[in-house]
Amino acid sequence: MNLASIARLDRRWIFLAVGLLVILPLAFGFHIAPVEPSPRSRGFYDAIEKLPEGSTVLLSGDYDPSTIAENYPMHLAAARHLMRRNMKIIALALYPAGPPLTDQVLHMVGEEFGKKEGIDYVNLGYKTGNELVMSSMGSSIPRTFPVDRRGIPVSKIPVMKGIQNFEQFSLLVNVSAGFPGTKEWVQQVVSRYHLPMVAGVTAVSAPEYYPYLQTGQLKGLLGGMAGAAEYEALIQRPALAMRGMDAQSLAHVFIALMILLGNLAFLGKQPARRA
Amino acid sequence: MHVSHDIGVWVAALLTLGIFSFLYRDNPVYKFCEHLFVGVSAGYYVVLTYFSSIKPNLLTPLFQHFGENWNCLLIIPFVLSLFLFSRFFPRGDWLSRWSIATILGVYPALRITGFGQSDLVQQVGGSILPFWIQGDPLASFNNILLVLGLLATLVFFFFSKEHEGAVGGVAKVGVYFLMVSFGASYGYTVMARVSLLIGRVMFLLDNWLGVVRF
Amino acid sequence: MKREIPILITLVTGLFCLIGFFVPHPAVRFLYDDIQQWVIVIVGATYVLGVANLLRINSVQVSQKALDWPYKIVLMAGLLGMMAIGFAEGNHYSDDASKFSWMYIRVYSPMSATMFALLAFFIASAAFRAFRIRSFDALLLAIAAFILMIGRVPIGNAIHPIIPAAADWLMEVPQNAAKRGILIGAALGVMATGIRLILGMEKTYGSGESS
Amino acid sequence: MLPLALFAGNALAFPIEAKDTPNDGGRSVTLTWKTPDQHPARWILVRRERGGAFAPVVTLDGSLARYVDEADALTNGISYEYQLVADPADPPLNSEISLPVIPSPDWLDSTKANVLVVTVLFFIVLFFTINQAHRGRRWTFRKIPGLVAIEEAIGRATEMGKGVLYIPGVQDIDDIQTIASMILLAQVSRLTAKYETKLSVPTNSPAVYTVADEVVKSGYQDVGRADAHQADMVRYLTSEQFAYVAAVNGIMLRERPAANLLLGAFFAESLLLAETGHSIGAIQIAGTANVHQMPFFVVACDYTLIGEEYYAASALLSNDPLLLGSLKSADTVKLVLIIVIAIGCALATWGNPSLGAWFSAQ
Repeated sequence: MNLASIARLDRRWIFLAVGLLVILPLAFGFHIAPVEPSPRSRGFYDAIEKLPEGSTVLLSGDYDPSTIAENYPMHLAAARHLMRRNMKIIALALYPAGPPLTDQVLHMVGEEFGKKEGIDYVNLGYKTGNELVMSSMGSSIPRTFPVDRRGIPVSKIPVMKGIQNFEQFSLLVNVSAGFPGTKEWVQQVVSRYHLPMVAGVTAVSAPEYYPYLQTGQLKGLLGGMAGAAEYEALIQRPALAMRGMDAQSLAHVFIALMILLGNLAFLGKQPARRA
Repeated sequence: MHVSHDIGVWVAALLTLGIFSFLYRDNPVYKFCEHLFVGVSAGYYVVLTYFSSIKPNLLTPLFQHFGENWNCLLIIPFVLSLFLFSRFFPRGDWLSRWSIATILGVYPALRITGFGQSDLVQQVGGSILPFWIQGDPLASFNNILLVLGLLATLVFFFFSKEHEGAVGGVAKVGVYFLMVSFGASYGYTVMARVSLLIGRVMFLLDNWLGVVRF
Repeated sequence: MKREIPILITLVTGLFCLIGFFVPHPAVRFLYDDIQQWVIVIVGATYVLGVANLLRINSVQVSQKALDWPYKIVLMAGLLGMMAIGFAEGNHYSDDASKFSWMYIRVYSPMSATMFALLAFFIASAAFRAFRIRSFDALLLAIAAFILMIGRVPIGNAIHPIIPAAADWLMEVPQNAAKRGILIGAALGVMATGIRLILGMEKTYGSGESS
Repeated sequence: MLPLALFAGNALAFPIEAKDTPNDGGRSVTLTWKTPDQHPARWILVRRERGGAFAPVVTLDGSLARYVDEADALTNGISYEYQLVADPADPPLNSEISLPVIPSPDWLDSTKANVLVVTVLFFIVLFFTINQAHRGRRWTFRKIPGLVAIEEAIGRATEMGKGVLYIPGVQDIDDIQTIASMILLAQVSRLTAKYETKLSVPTNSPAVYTVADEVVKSGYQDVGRADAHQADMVRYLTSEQFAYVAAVNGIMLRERPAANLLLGAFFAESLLLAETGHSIGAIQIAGTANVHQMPFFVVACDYTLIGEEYYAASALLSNDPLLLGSLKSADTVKLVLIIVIAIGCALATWGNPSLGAWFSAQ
């Protein structure tokens, strides 16, 4: 088999190889290397660690099931970190399919730490309007979210007592899959209302936010499942993301090899094309 | 191995496999799943939008809070929302432009100030850096590279001057910086897609087949 | 009249929201806050409109027996079924044990998550079949991609700690510089388009028929 | 309620500063104090109108050093005084009574001054250049290689006797990128009409279909070739993302166009389309402003219009004064920014960071 014939390979063989490279390490769980936290994950961790216990934090889970593998682990880890430090959590989601995931995270972690819905945390749910919701919260949160996800008026929810606008929050923790998300929170809230912010984002969008890190508009950034794994390592609570890292490593190496092989095959094919 | 006995898990697993069948080729099972997905998600959005925005932010305050807190101005969005549906009537569709016009006023305004502050003014501020930091040559070098890279990229996106001579050279450097940034985006995109696959495989192995517990 | 009123509405709401950013005084903020509240609701109504439109288009396709029409019935059944379940459950639609939640977890969620998982396969195949290093530009792109792919996962650190360090440097300095250039350029574009829209200078294609 | 005796002063009192919250809409007072080393578990914040009686406002954590009192109870223009009372009251560690403060609203948020200046300057330049363009002024702009390549690609398709496939992205017609794509499509259709090359435009939205069909028809009319226009050049396929991709890939494999033009807003489908196009050996020219998708186009296409280049290309082809003026104004501002950054860096290197600080202020 020469290089030129590799170039004509049915791509379904490649699909099969990718499938196996992901399934096998997950099924048999071997261990390639430990997870080393990056400075950006540390920034995320420190921003929460630095807050006085009992502060109120805004947790926005702006993602839906399509990026659950990347965003859910960081959402879960952030909720664990916040509840472990007894923070009050005001949660919302600006992706329509996001609120059930926020429910799942808060209920599960709330049970672990004995926190009660309404007293220690609340899920305000979803609101139409994308970045307009953020801007409108700057004017009045009770007007923008008159009721929580269960339909209870916020005036009757203990944890919402005294919450008027962004002034009452110590930190914004954003878990984001794209639009509306990290970019919009930075644009509409961070600089405008001077609220410190950290973000856990999908890997696709992570490079876009580096300019915000350097200016300090973001205090920390988790990029994709690898970022979530680093954060899990920092809070010393290994979960889904860390268990995915072996498969992730192998698939990356495979794709890098594919690029090399593809170009070699292309070189092999060149003369034939000219002839 | 403990295969799930939950019918819900089976439904979810079969739909997952149905979508994956697209890898073999476009086929009726995939088409069925894709259309079901579009339908269910549209239905979901309607229910969610009603209960989380239309009811609490419009209908409840407008119709149930008559009396002291009643905000009569809410009639305006109520009417404008109804106007939207005028486009289903051939002669009334000009009314829906009123509603669209409100949206077309608010969002550009939010974006002008949002982009202006965060992506323009703040970014310029973050790029004004000293080229020499006492005792830290690496940080100094990084500052110089960051600023030069930014300026070269801006020169590449400068359209009033032909890319010749010195300007052309600087623009070429700008292209190199752009290529490195695209390479970084490529790497991160690979990472993202692989993660999503890992998530699905975890579901199939754990919740459905029970081969391993994650 | 039919043309002028929408332009006037856009101008007034746009200017109020623009000025409201700089002026905190209640004289401006009073209406600024209200306009934002109104538009949140109107945007919600546009979602409902979009779905009504989806239903209309698909029912037309079914009645005309257009290509793939049986699948359009599946689509409409999913849409109407989900709505029926949600509205029948009323305020309890969001309970963990509701039927609406079941549909979300067992039907919507797995398909949504799998759609983009498909791309892991396609990206591997595209890497092999369509990633051509035929210029210096493409070579730079490839090198950066390699360093990132290996340096961002634990295996990079296992090979040598310099790989993740190189990946960090690449992200923080050269890639940051280029992304900021793109960011600044895009901001100017958005601002120019924004003010043209508010002042009614922008001619938009098919603002009527785009539904 | 607390007994009033509690609010009396004591010897160990520490100062508390009360100020009208700056840059706000009024009815708000910002309180700051230096937390004593041995602070009580909680503070009770009390407030009185000048000359009135103190009443508790809120209970605060003892470690705090700042609180913003924002309440409906406050009235602009009225003078208030504050005090922190320790809870529990032993040891007695209350603050002094603050100096009187009058909350009031502001007409300009001074923290936004830099944004205001930059935005206003940009808009002045913008309206000046648009005005000039309307008066018929035309500037010279640089060549855009991707644009030149489009004509070459269509030429080559003609030589080979094959067609041109034009994919206008996957966003609806209200997206700016799709609008720009329609401008480019007008030019492409004029060229295919002139060269008598087969053009195929699959769309994924009925609205884009309507506009694209109109654009192609008038393109053929513009060069006097209305006779060569065919009704099925523009087609609406489906709105479902991957179904659209599968259908377009099918068209590529069947029709084997010599040139693939992917111009518009693309998302995850970019790599699928570019891969198939590459595999059939078509010349591929892509243009998009979606940053995430550019890498896939750069590696698989012969030319890529990157971000602003894409918009600039459509502005140049449109000959619309509005677009040309905007392009020129963005260029002018970029030039100013380049100079500002250069001067700012020089100043910062000499130990004067004030210019950077002004831009960074928030």
